[in-house]
Amino acid sequence: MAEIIGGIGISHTPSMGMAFDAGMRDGFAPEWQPWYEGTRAVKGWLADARPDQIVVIYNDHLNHFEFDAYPTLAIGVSNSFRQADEGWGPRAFPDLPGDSDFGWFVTERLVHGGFDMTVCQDLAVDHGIYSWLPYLADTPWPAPILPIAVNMVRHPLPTSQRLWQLGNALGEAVRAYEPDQRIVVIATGGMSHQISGGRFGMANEGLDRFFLAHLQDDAARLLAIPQRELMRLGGTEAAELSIWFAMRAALSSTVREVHRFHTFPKITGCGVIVFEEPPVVTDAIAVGGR
Amino acid sequence: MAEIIGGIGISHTPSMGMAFDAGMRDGFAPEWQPWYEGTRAVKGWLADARPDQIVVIYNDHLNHFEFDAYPTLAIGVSNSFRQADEGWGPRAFPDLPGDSDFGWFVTERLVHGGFDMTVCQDLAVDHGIYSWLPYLADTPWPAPILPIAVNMVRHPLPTSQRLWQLGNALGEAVRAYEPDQRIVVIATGGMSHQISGGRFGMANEGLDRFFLAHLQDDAARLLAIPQRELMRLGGTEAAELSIWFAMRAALSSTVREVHRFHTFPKITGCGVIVFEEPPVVTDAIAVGGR
Amino acid sequence: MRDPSFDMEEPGTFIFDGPRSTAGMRLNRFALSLKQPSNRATFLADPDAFMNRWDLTERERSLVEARDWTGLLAAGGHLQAILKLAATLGLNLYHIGAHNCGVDAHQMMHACPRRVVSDMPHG
Amino acid sequence: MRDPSFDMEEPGTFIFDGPRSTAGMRLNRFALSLKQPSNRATFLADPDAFMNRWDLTERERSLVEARDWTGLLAAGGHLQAILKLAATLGLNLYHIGAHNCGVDAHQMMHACPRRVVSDMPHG
Ligand SMILES: [Fe+3]
Ligand SMILES: [Fe+3]
Repeated sequence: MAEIIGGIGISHTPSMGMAFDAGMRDGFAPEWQPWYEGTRAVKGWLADARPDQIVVIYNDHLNHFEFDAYPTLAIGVSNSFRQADEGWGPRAFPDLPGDSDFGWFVTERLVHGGFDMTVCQDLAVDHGIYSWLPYLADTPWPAPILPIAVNMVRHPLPTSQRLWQLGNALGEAVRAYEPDQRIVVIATGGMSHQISGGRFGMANEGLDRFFLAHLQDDAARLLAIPQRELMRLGGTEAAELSIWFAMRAALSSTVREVHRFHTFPKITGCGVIVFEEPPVVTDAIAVGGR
Repeated sequence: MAEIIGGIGISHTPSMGMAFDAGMRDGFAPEWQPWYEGTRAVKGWLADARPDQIVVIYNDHLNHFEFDAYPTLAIGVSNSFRQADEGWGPRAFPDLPGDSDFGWFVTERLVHGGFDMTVCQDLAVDHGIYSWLPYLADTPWPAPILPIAVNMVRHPLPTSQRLWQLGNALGEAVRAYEPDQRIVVIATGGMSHQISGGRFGMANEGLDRFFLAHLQDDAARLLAIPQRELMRLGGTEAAELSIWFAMRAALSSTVREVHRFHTFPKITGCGVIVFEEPPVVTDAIAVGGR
Repeated sequence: MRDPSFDMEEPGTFIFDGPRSTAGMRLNRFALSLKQPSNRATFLADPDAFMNRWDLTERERSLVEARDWTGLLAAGGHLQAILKLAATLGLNLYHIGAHNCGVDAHQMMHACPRRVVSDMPHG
Repeated sequence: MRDPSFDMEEPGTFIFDGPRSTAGMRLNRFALSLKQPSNRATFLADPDAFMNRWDLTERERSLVEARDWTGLLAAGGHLQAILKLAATLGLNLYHIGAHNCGVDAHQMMHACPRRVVSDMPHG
């Protein structure tokens, strides 16, 4: 049976991707250097984890979906996912590989479990994934990716509680997958930031650090913060933090944080956290022989 | 506050629409005459109901959505919905009016209630609605329509239980709508039929009549039939019957059937049923003063 | 033509599930494009060129050329998509059903509705 | 430029909700079409003709012509869509934010991140 090795929560921003490209070419700008260095250990962890599949819960920014049909939850089921052209041409990275067999398996479990997924056989992925992936892995990309896209552009947004439920169901689905595979679950969303209006550029480092500090053992405390309160304290786009709950809920209660980092390069709080599941034997006892 | 006046369940098929057009021009073909007559009382009921809004839960047949992004549940929020061109040009009927204020209200309730709607500001509607609507109302169409589309073309399908939950949430949402409006909820799906494979054309009148007979007071008994069993007994497309649960669940437990009719013009079981809510005073007592 | 039975096996019943949807991706995109009148005209004028545009495989092309409706469904074509292809060729649902059942469209039309009686209580 | 506060009112904060999405439907379709390089070229060559194609109202057109980023957001433009318009004109996110805050883009860039301290426990 497949097992979940661990999970990662990480911010994304278009500038993070541009800073990477420029940094690899000319060296990193001083404000981005810490992020590059802070993510290096995560890259090492992911390499050691040797995942067979990577599930990524992210959000699109009107780069693939449009308002004519904007899904609350979408899942990409394909053997390949293009990079979205956000209007400046795609960056020099290959398509993401996918595994449609795994995708259909998870899709069936989710839909039959009451998640009303929009199922996408064609999906172009924007900076929601492409901005940070090059920090965490070299090409060719190390494993097939199963992208799950969450609406964060138009209210009503799915609630934090709903995303927690999604993570729970996702974890169960993945662990029911027959092949002996190692799965990593990644959630991505900017931490505090707001990119429009008079509060443009607001940055609440306290909120971000509070979130990172409690995600492992006191997620309930974070879940109790209304999404609107996240937006009030951290900017409208801080609502994306609720995506991280889907990753946390896919993991067991006995995960251990093995890495945490936060910095504020410019507009968006850039944080990353890595949780590792205890070895399977321990885990089987800890979660009651699941 | 808005109140739900009643609900209708009705079959749809492309041929039903073509038979209507031909029938109004040249008189109805003998196999379609009963359907035309059997729906007349429903047309009368709907006129008397004077709805301010009509919610329609239906399914698209690859005429608007495609597999590249097929939603499990979609809601159309617009002031107007085009007729889909199914490949033979649209029929001579006007667009469907919509009420985006009502649509957004219901959408917010549904999404915050854990339904992962794909929200469509542009939606072309196929025979799922257009085939029967002309039997039930003259043009100009009597009220704005709020279309909710359910995936019935690609497995996994949403379960009957999920559609029941959707109906429940929909009923609650509608009744929480501030304006003093009269709402009718319609669900549509072919009854028994299968339109591919060696069982092409199979017609299980017993199943259809059983379904119609129990929908008012013993929906639990119908809900207990696995979707796959509906398909086995009534043909693959009989799964569309599960859409009817969303209508039934939007109504109260004290509805009364005021009309029922079934016939088999050709391939698809054509049934219609009308439930009426008791007058509000009674209803308020019956459902515990909701 | 055998009476319809209560089972869910092929070739009596095709279930359009995920893996089938992946297999039929090209076929369905091609067939659904025929909803547009301009595509129908282009296809009819030069089927090969049009099918090339949709990256159909050799096998998929020969299924289309042979009007092998049953084969097209087995290869991942969705009935609702394949129906657009049939319509473009001047055919209809009964032609597909007839091919599925090994009879001609006229026979099929007269056989419908093909009534079955199950042990379903009649309420 | 006022420090960011902890409220959710305009013009400090625009919430992109359903009714706003309905109001901004034309603007957003227009702006998102600019993801395609060919549309960017067409727009730049003849803005009026291109905006006509997307049925923009008189008022929406003048907001575009005036590069009134704040007005465009208030009229229902989504930041992510309006950003495509800015990029087409050789501008970036900071130009929009600067206009929202009544400063110039250079000032805006240097003001970020605009740190706020809330009563959020620091864990
Ligand atoms: Fe984001
Ligand atoms: Fe149907």
